[in-house]
Amino acid sequence: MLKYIVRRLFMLIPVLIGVSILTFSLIHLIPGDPARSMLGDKATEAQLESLQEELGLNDPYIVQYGRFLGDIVQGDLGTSIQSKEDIALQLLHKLPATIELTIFAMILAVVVGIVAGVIAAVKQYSWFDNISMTGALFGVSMPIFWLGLMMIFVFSVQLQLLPPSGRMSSSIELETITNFFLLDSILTLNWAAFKDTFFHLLMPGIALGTIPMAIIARMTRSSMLEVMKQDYIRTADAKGLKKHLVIFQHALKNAFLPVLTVIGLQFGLLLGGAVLTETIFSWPGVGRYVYLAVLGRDYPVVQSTILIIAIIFVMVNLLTDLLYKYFDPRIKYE
Amino acid sequence: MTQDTPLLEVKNLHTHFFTKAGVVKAVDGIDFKVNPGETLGIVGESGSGKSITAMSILGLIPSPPGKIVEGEINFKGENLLNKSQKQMRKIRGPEIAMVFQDPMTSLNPVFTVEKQLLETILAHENMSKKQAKERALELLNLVGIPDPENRLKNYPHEFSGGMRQRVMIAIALSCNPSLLIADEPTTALDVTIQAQILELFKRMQKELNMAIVMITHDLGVVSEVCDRVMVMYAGKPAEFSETKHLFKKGKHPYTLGLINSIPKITPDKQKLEAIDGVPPDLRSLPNGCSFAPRCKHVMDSCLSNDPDIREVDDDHFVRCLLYEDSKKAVTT
Amino acid sequence: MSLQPNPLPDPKLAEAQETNQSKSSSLWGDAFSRIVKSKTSLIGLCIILILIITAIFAPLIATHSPTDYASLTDRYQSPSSEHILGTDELGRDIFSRIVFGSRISIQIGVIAVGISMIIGVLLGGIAGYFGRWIDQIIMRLIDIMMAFPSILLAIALVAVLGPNLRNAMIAVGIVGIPQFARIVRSAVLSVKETEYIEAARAIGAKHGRTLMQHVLPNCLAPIIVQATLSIGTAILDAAGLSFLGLGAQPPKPEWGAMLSDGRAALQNAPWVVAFPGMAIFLVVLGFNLFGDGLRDALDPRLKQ
Amino acid sequence: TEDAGTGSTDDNQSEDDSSDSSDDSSEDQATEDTGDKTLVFGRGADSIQLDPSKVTDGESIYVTNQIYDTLVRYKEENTEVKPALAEDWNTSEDGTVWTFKLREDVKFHDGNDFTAEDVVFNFERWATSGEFIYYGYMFGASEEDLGGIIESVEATGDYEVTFTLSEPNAPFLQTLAMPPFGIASPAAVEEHGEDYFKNPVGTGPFVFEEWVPDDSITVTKNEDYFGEAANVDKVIFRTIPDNGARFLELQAGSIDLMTGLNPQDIGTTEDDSNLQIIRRPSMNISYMAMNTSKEGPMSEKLVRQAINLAIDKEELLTLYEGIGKPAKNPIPPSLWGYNDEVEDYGYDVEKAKALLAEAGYADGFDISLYTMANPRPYMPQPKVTAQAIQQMLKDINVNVKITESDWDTHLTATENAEHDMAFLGWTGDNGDPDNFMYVLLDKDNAKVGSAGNIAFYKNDEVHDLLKEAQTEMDQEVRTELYMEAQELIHEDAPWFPIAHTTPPLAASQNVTDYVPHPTGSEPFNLLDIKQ
Amino acid sequence: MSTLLEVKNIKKHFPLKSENFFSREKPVLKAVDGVSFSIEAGETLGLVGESGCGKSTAGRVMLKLLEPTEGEVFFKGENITSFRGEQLRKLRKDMQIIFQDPYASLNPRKTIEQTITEPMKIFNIPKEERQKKLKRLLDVVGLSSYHKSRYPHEFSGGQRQRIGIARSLALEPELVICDEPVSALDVSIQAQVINLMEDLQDEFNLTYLFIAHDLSVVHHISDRVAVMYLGELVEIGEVAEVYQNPKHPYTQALLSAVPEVNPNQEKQRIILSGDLPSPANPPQGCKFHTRCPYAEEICRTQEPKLKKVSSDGQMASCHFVKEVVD
Ligand SMILES: Nc1ncnc2c1ncn2[C@@H]1O[C@H](COP(=O)(O)OP(=O)(O)OP(=O)(O)O)[C@@H](O)[C@H]1O
Ligand SMILES: Nc1ncnc2c1ncn2[C@@H]1O[C@H](COP(=O)(O)OP(=O)(O)OP(=O)(O)O)[C@@H](O)[C@H]1O
Ligand SMILES: [Mg+2]
Ligand SMILES: [Mg+2]
Ligand code: NI
Repeated sequence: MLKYIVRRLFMLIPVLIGVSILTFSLIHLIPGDPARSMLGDKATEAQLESLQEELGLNDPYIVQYGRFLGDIVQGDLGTSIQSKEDIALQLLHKLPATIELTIFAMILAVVVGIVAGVIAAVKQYSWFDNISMTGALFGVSMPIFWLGLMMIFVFSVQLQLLPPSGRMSSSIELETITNFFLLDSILTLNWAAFKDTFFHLLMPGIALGTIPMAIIARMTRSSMLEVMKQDYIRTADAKGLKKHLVIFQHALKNAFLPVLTVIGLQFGLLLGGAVLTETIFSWPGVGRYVYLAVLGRDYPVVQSTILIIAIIFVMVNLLTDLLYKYFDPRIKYE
Repeated sequence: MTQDTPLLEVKNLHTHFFTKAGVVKAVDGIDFKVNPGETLGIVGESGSGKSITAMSILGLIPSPPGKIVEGEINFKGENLLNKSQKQMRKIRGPEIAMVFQDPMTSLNPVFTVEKQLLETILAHENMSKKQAKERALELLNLVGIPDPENRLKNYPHEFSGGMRQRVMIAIALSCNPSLLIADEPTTALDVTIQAQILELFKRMQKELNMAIVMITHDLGVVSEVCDRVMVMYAGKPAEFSETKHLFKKGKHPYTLGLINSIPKITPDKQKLEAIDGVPPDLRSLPNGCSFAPRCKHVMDSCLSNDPDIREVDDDHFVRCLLYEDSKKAVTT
Repeated sequence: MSLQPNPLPDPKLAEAQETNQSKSSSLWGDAFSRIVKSKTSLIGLCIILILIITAIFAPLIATHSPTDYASLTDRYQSPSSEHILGTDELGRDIFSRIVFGSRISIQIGVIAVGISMIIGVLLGGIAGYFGRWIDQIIMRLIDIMMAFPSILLAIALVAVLGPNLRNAMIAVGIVGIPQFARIVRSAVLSVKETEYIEAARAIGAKHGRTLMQHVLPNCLAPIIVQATLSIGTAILDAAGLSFLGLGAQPPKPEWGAMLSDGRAALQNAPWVVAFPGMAIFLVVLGFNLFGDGLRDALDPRLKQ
Repeated sequence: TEDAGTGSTDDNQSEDDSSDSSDDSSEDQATEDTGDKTLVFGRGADSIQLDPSKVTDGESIYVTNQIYDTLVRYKEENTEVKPALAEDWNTSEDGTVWTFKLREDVKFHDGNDFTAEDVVFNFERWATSGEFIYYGYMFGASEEDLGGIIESVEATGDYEVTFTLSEPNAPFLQTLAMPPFGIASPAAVEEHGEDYFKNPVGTGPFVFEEWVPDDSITVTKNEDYFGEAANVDKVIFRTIPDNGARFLELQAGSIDLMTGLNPQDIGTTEDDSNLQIIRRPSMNISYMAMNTSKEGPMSEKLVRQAINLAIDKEELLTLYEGIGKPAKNPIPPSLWGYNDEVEDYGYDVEKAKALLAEAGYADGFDISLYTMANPRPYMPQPKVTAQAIQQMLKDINVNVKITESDWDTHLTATENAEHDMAFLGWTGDNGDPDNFMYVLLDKDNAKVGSAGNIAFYKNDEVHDLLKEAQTEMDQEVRTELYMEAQELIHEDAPWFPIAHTTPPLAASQNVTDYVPHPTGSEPFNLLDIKQ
Repeated sequence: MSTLLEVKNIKKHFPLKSENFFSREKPVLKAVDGVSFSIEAGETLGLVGESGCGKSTAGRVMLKLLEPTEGEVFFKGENITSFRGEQLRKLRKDMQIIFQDPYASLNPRKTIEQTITEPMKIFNIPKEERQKKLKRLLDVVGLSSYHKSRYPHEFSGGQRQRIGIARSLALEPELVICDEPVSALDVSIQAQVINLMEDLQDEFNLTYLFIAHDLSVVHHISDRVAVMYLGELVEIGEVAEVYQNPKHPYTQALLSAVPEVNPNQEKQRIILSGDLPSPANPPQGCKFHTRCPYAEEICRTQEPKLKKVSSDGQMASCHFVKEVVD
């Protein structure tokens, strides 16, 4: 297994290089001179030159790319043009917020999605099946930014139940250790903070989790139905096993495999969807960071952030891949 | 019939599938009995309802769309159709066990053989895990799997087809069922492996004295292992008789057609006698005898009258108008 | 020819049996009849038709100008008989804007999916059919593209190309390529392995003929399903981009942009946000329903 | 000195007020386990830098106003000055030499004593590089002459500073009270170098604690403040870009005070018994600048006039929901020197068309309009306003393409003259017309890259008038000069002036003693909050 | 009789996905590993063996649908091993194939007419003649002309197999390789197709290579039979000879394993132990030794050669069969 992991990591290298080339090239896709585009039409030559110098745009591409890669490998993601801040440092601050949100959304999506999917499959054509699958279909068609706004309207404006933005109320004191607030509040046994953070997470989490939830529910259902048709389920039934054993052991374990792949892919959707969700809920995470950078034409930030997100996504996919292998004994890894 | 209390008695069984495209009468009026210790063969072409008959007995008809619309399945004197799913789960395994056609897909790929064996034993027998494991080893030995100690830890994909079928049989035997239903247990296997498995079946039957229902489309298999045979056509029995008798004195045109359309390894080659046409669509069976459109001896009455099954000889039943006059009709 | 025609099967009998089967003989005809029978995909089809009709007859359906306000004093009017869905932050009629917005949605769907489909099918087809190193190269490229969350990649592309509707469509189109390429590739791979392709080779058909006559037509079903579903996704993604101000620019009545502009008044005039969002939702739902239906209808496993 | 005296009475008075309220709160506090009083201030955009001398945006100033002190400060409700770091001051007869006597009990937040040398350090820092925009605006610095009118700043004693000006400067004292000229700790500036802007150290009533970009900035009470120590222990500036969301947070009680209220939410606020509307006195203007430096239609006076004629200002002002009055001059009417004689162009499409035709643009043209995405105090709905103008200009065949950017980018873009037309506004910093006219419309400030004059309007006649008004100490003469300049500017029409607003703030009822200052921001030491 | 097709020592090795990323040696699956035989014009050669032993692969190599890894293929005495492109296409006219799976071997998007006439189109046969031929072919395989505008999914398995046969006959080939043409069919239908194929052979003077795993079918239709095991030929000879008097222990076991439709006759069974080894990792020496009841030391180390074992051309590869020299 270890050998396999090492090999898989090894195989990631070309992908990561490709990813870095693509992000690197982004800046060169800008029609005309990127420095000019960042500074605007009337920038003085001196300003232009200094920015070009700063970005190293005068060197040959290969040299530029080499430097780009070298910097990244050393953990140097450059500095933001707008805020002059070190991007790596800023990301360190913002990533936990996004990851916390994403994981929360994912847990929500996985738990609800799988449970709904399994029940719907087991009771195919029942009212639960119909309702949950209609819901899932609605879910995959949902513009999450709209859903987010409508939730704010209902739960914050009308019912005044949930906070409309941010990660935590300003009145709450929380000693941050990991910057994952939920985790921190547990670590410091700060229940007020836990409750507050949780309520803040709820709406953005649901908004972000809706589409994956719907997709996972649909996938689980169809995968379950497929598996339930299989001969080995018939065998399990013919052996006289208890129904719950048949469903939750024999069927679910097999049905889970394709769902697992989907879960991995959904992480990408979440990381992307975070841009919209974080914008709507003023969530101080990476998504909003990229968004503001895009608006501010802060290309180094856009570049680095997207690269980091892509790397995270690649790693998540690797992880699901490994899990897949772990769950499926048919695949050998030596 | 010679014995008084049959182990299994299926009476006028009708299993239909209510699909969007129409009602599929997969099993449409079947009667048969299985006596303790006897092997009954069910043969017929693909789609004739063999598997559905077996599944009906075990109460495994997928519902919807399937439904047993009529009939009785008496097992040890009790009608299985009156049992709840929960009760049925107690019968499957210790009373009636089943071996399926395709050993490649019939074992759960994500569990070890050990788990799949043990869970059956533990589900029905009052045993400790250790005892169950001993029993599992015993069973694997019985079905002829070498080095069972180590093989238990393997996953199904690490076994060959023949080995898997042996494991399937071990699972089926694990709770000493009094009836074993084997649905084309050798069809997916190569001839040499098939021979191994058939040999195993014969041995099991001798050693354990259980009744077997052997479903197959291979008349060769039937002639080798079965005491009695039921030939099915389009969801209905066509002929039912003692095996040797059937091959010698088969009466139904379909049975005869089947026997004659199989090439035989005999020095003198003859042209095969094929049965014309194709099996009917079960959603819209012709009026009258469902075999009539393909029958060489078709008469006008065949197109309108659906014959009853009749006993034409001792313990020999035929469902054909040609034999309308022989002996008495079996009441249904 | 001296041989008597083989006596089997009796043509009349065969005829009788075949009349039981549905009359339409082509697969597409079959699929169509199956779709029409499915209630949900019919709903999807209706939504799509309504969308198309709305787009075509927008000037006739709309009650007001989609881009011009009559008077700024009409701002944020709640739905009434004059403005059936109310008015927005400039006093424009929301209904009319949504009606005209349907044109933009169709445009997005067609152009963006067109881009993904043409490039994706080409890449996937080539990779699948020729295999070997071509496949390797193309699939690694696709892998690299797939390493980026698609919306994020689209945002980045728009960021460098410049925020406007055209670029948003291009970006959404580009990020949709991998999906198509992968689907087409796997379809080609599985079709390539079938015996009828081998048969085509056995009768001496050349590459071009095999690819065009045998391989691609049999890959059409997944492509069409994917295209239908992609239109929904494309509309959703483009609306997202516009919502972020990276897509359609004012005064274009793009639904996502409308929604974004209405945010300020969420508390006082929720209809400005609610209706465009509903429009997006319904249209995407339509394509998803129809796509689902198509997939089921074209699923070879469901045949027979 | 008299000013200082009145200043202190003011102080006393407000001290009474605040002690009342703090009595109230101390009772409540007894039951609270944390005695900390925190004010959460919600706003639409984050600060750009916390080095006030480097920025021009109100969001940065809001925060630096808490951290820094200037030599003199404005009084609470108007732009008269009162002592701050300087206790006393006098000026030479010709107005070119100013001597300030400094307080001796002041400490920087980093613990260092505040002395005259520190003042010199700050002014020298500003005067030796082109990076300090406000310094340039206010003291007429240019690339050639980085120091501008300030010839020298000397420490003439441990606690005495003397400024020597190259020419008299009428608004000089007012100017020194502007937040950008907050005195920073030299030690901190040197220590942090490039990064100083995110580690600000001043002498003000609050100490900088933390900045989470795009989210929040926290400052805490300076216990050793030489002036009146703050009533609240902590102020958190939270960035909530969306006006609606921010308002919801206020309603939910998670923020106490907010700027950028959507005009349509004013009614809701008034109806809510937990909330109050606080109106900031008007000293601002919003305008649409036309980039006269760009070749093409905008360089033509006739075209600019036509645009002024083609926009129905009255209609446009409905977008201000009653908080705005139409503007016709570059300075607000509340300021002295306002020329009411100037007659606005009015709304006349036909005439506009005629002018366009005369300029050779009968068929119209395409043009860009840059707008910020976030609402500003002087412009509550920039994007909508832009669209309204877009439609109005369609009537004269002018096809407007709107480019919307966030605040920061918008500023950079307009400073860099990327736009044809652009929205912007100004809130007076010091109550002097010079602070509007010179900063916004003088050719000295039409430098690409750091322009305050984003119309890039260069009229030598206007320049001369403004320059003269700067050096003239007599207010009546200055009034005359400004009046004349307004006439000229009106004629040249580099702007389409839009409105002067009384920007509303919304606050929880618990917030007391909050007196918004006309300049747009104020220190929060007097303000209190009931728990 | 003349030799129509001859293969000499053909091998087909499929590269396997390397388990080890870094390893140099590429593992291969030896699907066919040195097979030589010839087919005489007008005869039917049956090719039997268990699943995976390389029957289909051998057939495809002969047709040059697969490139042999090694060995040579002669058609009418001409070495066609190196034929490519146009040359190969010309050859297709004379050699055709019928597939096992009647469902997968017809393009579901083409009507029967299109399927059957396509080969003729490719060889530029004029339209009228195509139509004429189509009618005749439909006739010959027992389909009616109204079937021609239908799609494959509207036919039963047996009918589809007829369509496949019609397609393969469209170019009037001399050799037809039948890859298990009846295995997927029901017994009753199977007989129909076998009869049809026999008739067609007479009618068109065809030569068949008939691949099957059903020994009785092969017995019925073939003149000679070849038995394969793990990619190698273990026995070949006249049908009557081989079935009556099998020489190779594998052939013997295979024949004894066939369940016979004759309940009276008790057979002496040879039950082979164990399973078929994987062709990716075949045993050393005689490939059959792992299952052979007579295996001895020599079998484990030395690979037996195919040798003549009876005077009328029967050949087998076993150390313990006596070679007959004539
Ligand atoms: N779930 C189902 N829905 C509809 N029809 C079904 C279903 N299951 C089986 N059938 C139909 O019932 C008929 C009998 O099927 P069954 O599986 O019993 O045939 P069989 O005799 O076992 O054939 P085979 O030899 O192919 O296994 C077939 O025509 C089949 O199409
Ligand atoms: N394209 C291929 N790539 C890799 N391996 C292959 C390929 N085609 C066949 N094989 C392998 O070669 C071996 C021989 O296959 P082949 O199809 O010739 O067997 P067969 O005798 O026809 O079996 P069956 O009776 O199942 O049709 C098998 O192990 C098979 O898995
Ligand atoms: Mg069956
Ligand atoms: Mg084969
Ligand atoms: Ni002839």
